[in-house]
Amino acid sequence: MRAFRFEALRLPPEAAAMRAKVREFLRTERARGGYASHRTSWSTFDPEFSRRAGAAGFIGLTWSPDYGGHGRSNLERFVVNEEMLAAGAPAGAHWIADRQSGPQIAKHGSERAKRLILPRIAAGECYFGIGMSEPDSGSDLAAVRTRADKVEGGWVINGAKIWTSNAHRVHYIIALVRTSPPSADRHAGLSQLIVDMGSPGIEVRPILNLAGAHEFNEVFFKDCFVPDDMLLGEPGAGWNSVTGELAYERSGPDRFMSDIRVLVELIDHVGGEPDERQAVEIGRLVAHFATLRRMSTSIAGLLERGESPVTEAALVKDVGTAFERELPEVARRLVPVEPSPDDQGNLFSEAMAHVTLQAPSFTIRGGTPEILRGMIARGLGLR
Amino acid sequence: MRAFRFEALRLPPEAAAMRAKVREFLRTERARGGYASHRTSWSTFDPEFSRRAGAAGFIGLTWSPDYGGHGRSNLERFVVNEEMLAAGAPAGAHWIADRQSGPQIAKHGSERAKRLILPRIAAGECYFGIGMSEPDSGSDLAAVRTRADKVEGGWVINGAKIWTSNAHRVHYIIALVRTSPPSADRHAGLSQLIVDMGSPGIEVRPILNLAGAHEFNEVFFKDCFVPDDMLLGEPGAGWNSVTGELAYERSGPDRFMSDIRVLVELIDHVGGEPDERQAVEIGRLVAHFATLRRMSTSIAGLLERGESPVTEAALVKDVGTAFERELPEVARRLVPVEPSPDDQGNLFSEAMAHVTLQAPSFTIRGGTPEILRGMIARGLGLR
Amino acid sequence: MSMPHAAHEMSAIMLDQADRLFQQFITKDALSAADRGIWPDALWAAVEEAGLPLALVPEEAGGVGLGVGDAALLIRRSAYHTAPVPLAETILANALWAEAGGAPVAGPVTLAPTNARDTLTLAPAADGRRTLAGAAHRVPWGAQAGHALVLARDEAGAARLCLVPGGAAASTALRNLANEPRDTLAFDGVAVPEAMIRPAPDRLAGSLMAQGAALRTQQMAGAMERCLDYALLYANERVQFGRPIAKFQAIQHMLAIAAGHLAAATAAADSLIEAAGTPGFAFAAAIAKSRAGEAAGQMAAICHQVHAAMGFTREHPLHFATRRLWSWRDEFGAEAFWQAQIGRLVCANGGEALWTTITGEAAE
Amino acid sequence: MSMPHAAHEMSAIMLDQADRLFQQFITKDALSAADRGIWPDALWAAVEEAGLPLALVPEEAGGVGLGVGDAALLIRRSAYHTAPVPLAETILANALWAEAGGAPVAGPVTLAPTNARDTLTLAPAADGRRTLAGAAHRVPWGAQAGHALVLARDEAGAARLCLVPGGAAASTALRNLANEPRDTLAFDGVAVPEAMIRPAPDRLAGSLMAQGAALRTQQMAGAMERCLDYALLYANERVQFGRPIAKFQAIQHMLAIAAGHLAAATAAADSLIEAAGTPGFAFAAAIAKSRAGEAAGQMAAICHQVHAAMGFTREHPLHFATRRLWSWRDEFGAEAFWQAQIGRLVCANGGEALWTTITGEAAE
Repeated sequence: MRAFRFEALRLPPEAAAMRAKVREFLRTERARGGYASHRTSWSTFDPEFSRRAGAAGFIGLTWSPDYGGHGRSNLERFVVNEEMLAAGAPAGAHWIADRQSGPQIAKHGSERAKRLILPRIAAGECYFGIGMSEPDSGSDLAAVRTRADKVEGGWVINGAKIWTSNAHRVHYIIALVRTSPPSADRHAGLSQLIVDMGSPGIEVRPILNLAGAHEFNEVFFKDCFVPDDMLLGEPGAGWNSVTGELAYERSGPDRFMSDIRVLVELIDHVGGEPDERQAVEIGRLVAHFATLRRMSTSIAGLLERGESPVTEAALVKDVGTAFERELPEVARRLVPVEPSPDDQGNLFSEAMAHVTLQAPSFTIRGGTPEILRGMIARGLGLR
Repeated sequence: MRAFRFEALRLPPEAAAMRAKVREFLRTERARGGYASHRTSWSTFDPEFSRRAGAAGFIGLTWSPDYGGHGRSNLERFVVNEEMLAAGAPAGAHWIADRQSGPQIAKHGSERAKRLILPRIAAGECYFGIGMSEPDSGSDLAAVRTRADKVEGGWVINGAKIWTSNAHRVHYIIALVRTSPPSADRHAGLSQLIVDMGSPGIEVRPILNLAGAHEFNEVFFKDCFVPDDMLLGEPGAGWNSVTGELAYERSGPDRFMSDIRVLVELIDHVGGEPDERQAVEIGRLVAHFATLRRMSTSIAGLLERGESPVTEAALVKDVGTAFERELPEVARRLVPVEPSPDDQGNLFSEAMAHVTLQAPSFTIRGGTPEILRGMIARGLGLR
Repeated sequence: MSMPHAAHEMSAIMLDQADRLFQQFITKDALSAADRGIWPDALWAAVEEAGLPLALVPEEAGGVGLGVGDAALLIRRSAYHTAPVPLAETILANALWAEAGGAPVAGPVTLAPTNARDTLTLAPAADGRRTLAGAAHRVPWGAQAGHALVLARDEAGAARLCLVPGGAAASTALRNLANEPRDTLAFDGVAVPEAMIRPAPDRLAGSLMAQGAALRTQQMAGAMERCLDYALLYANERVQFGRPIAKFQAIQHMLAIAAGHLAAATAAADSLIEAAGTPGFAFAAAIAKSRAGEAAGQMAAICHQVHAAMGFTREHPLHFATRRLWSWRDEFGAEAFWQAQIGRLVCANGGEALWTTITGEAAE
Repeated sequence: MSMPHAAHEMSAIMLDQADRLFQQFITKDALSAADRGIWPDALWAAVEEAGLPLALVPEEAGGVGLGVGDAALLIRRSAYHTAPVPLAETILANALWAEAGGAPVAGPVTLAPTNARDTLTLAPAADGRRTLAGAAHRVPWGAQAGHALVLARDEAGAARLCLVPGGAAASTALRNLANEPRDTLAFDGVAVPEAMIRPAPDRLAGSLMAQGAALRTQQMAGAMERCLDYALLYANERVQFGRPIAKFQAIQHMLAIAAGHLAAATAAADSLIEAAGTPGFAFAAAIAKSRAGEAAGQMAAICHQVHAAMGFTREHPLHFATRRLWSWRDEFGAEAFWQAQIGRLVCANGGEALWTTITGEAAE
């Protein structure tokens, strides 16, 4: 086996400058009461925050200025992301558009799509959802049944998507649809379409999550028309761009920093003189966190160089998810707490309540452990 | 699902009496320097110890006095076993014969086999090994290729067994052999034969374990004759008795007490005033241990009533193995130790050295976690 | 339990009836309403009609006189159905009050204090009544219960049980993760007539912690069984990559591990039945609560993983069970609280005494 | 590492040569002999011939002048091959001694002390020499090494490095779990000429612990890679139930988890390369040793489980790697030792400072 390499990434000076800039922005945001870190995260949907982040130039960093971007490196983008996560910023409105949809459009979109959409994403005004899963497919994306039929000037979609985050409040979703009938190659005949959520023929039904919050949706399409220039890439090539997209999103710091505020609140709750148990266990969590960040930065460097470390990215997600899952479980062993959503003023208790109810979702998004481990096993030559 | 039941077992008064008796025996053994608990366990082969245990009446407890047994209940036998384990007694010479081979012979053996063998086992003078695995079968026992052909007055064995503990120093092994050719029913045509290790046509080759100790062996059979009355049960019915045997051995306290001396030495090493970390983690281990013992005693009660709790027994083994594996890993986090086989006088270091090198075997014997979890899954209706 | 065959039969019938009652009244709508803070009148009326709150009150004191084992199984079943009422607390409160010589009361009864940090005191008598001082946090259904059974120290340091009517103490609303009410009750100045004050039974050793831990252990065992049932059902029904996910080895292994946790929690809960009333009860409760609490977290995690996105919805009832597990494992002392007590005890006794502690000889 | 392209090429050639050397001399027989305490003469001669012990000594001081990154990879490769010699210790000792202004010596050089409990002191000078006091435990190849580089405090409390010839201190033999010599050296009364005493480089901050931890981290990353290689090979070759066990989902998942541990350990080891020579080195070593140590234990457990009985034999070479992992994770401070230091530091700084500690800004 070729050993994994997580070479040091020395962030360039412009990344340090960007870090200072985003920190100043976030400091101002917190000072103005824009958000409370222990209660928010990158999945908190806050259009006001996103608009200010866009205005300050923190969205669409890597895209060409021709499309409203800022022509910056992936490493500067990485720094902005990790600072947002570390600060618990409520970046949920623009996160998917910035991380995933925008880059896909920049790479595979038509000129009109790029001109129409990218500048608005970068301004923090235009949000995206993901339309991959279906009621009968789940992890098995190749089982997609929603279909788009070719018509004059575009495509007509019929079918349904499920688990689409924020479908009720985003402007677009990118839907994975079948554009030719199933064949022996299960992965052939799939395409990605940018669907304007204001189009006729779309119905959105909420799915409340276990905490009672409305994040997910079912999306039903009935003869929903999408113009030709909203197709991403070539018809039938959707599988490759979807799997590429997943690889890309897997190694980001959002894969192990979702609940990092629990660690921050834990440290403050424990105070400056931890007992041996608290010191050892907090030290262990910090060692895990520091190492994950190291892995993630290395991969950012590889991506910047144009490499595509698929197995390493899946490893970051798998190891990162385990860390996210374990963090609140360790925390509750170090400090007695009966988490309550109503425990105003006890930041640790509130953070624990929030995270305990969110934790089941950590293993779902971006590929279940089963899928990820299967990918890793393939990378190891086991399948 | 029907919930598992681990009903309370109130041990009968005769079990308490037996407990007092075996404790007294073990106290005497230790006082005379018969063994050092932190270095020995139920897999330590010590014929002298076994002879004295036999003479004191602690082997073959449940068998009829007609065959040298003591006509006691399974619960008394259970108490003797757990006391031996708790004391770290070197019971490895007679353990398999007492736990597994003897009961099989008592149940399925011929009159001559019973008269010939059982009294000697009970006396602590006759030891057994298990001949199930083969080089190409491993966990897949149905893949057995060693074959026994019918001849006048008996059977002739050809083939090889592997991983037979103590084959070089036991008197008999019970070999699982193919007595009719493979058919559609993979489990048909297998039989169990009691093989006298003094017979011509047997070659034993040592397999050193990773600590360099000689415990395992390969056993080669070349035209090895076994008389008819050394067949266990009916020809071809071997599969059922083997799987029954495995179920029987799975719930015993030897499945979670192999390294319990580490916990004892850890407690002594920590001393009477543990810090918070030591108190919490030792408390956790004790809670696990106490619960496992509870599960195991309940099953002993069910077995005594003639029930056959196969899934529950597999659960005890699976949960028990996890405990055995975890124990030294937790211990080394509580007390700094660099385990060394030479660290005379530091009982904790010596115990840790012994157990760290033995630990990989905990998951092997009695069925790997894969096999066990498959059995449990079957019990849960998943396959 | 070693119980006569006939009693075992009777108990099976009684449990069966209770099961049907729970099934009938604990509908998804009822659970959702309770989640929004609405008291389930119909359920509680049926529970009271069936005499369940008096399960452990002796027949001669007007109760049902169930054995400890049957009451434990009843509580487990109520938790299996995620009954959104303080039935476990009421059964225990009525039993303790009856044991102290009091007459059982109707309606839900809660308990205070429920954690090791709160201490309540009872001022000396004046005018045939005494006043309480101190606050109790996280009192189950503190504001909604008809009564609270309060353990307080009197001026001599003796533990007393006081039966205080609902509403007597000022309450501040709080919920646990399952949205079960866990209110703060401020008892300062609450007057209690002498008739409502009784010496606490010695076996409490001045604390409700071990008794409360035992309740939560039984409840966790019940709710864990429900979680596993949901997961087995889902695994056999949900098809991915062309076959039920139950056929995937990874899912089978996860569920086998979950079954191990259920088995351990059940064994731990069962052990409390025989320990009831013995000097070893507090130690057994420490073992059981900490072992079951650890198992509860693992069970919830595995079952959510098996259910994937489906289990993360409000629609699927899994969360009624898992949110309770996440709450109950922390109540009446989380794992670390009890483990520290166990650890200190066994360390004080030394390594060689470990075994007799495990066999129960040391505690007797 | 950010290194010029050409240097990267050269390093690849050098590593490749070392790899071949290790492959040639570290045969199974050589490993078995070393396991029985026999010093591998031929291997060491070849190692010395190739200049490997002087890897980190600058060229102008007569060494090879490798970069820290190359030396780290070299040590990782030696551990991949489970080289039964103190090459890592010798590389470090020579580098430190050269840095302190000393001339490199031939032969294996060990280090003392190797744990936080041992303290060695240096008495005031007399007759142009000083005497050492104190004992060092678990000194790698303490009795067999040609020299020991000893860190001792002088009468003013300053840290000094002393190069002491082998045999000067009385030794007591002990082995770790891999049967590597870990001897006790009693330095009391050992005389050291002034010329063999030099001020310890400031960057040691008076301790060899962080440097030693860094060595063991590199070694663990190398040996973990070997373990995983063995397991992948075995899984693809071993047939059970009619197909290679690599095709079973449970095996695939175990090995994927193992790969995650290797990835984490490798990232931790790589992080030490850039931290070398910076003020953040000790903190980075604490992170890396504890993270890699945890991964090492998991890796050993998983690979043994995949190998089942076969991996439990002396015959299969897996144990040469796993016994080293079990030993190395405890040496120069086990996980808990370093974690406690990390934990105390981040708690003292408060929650909001955590992030700048992680990004490395706090330490610089």
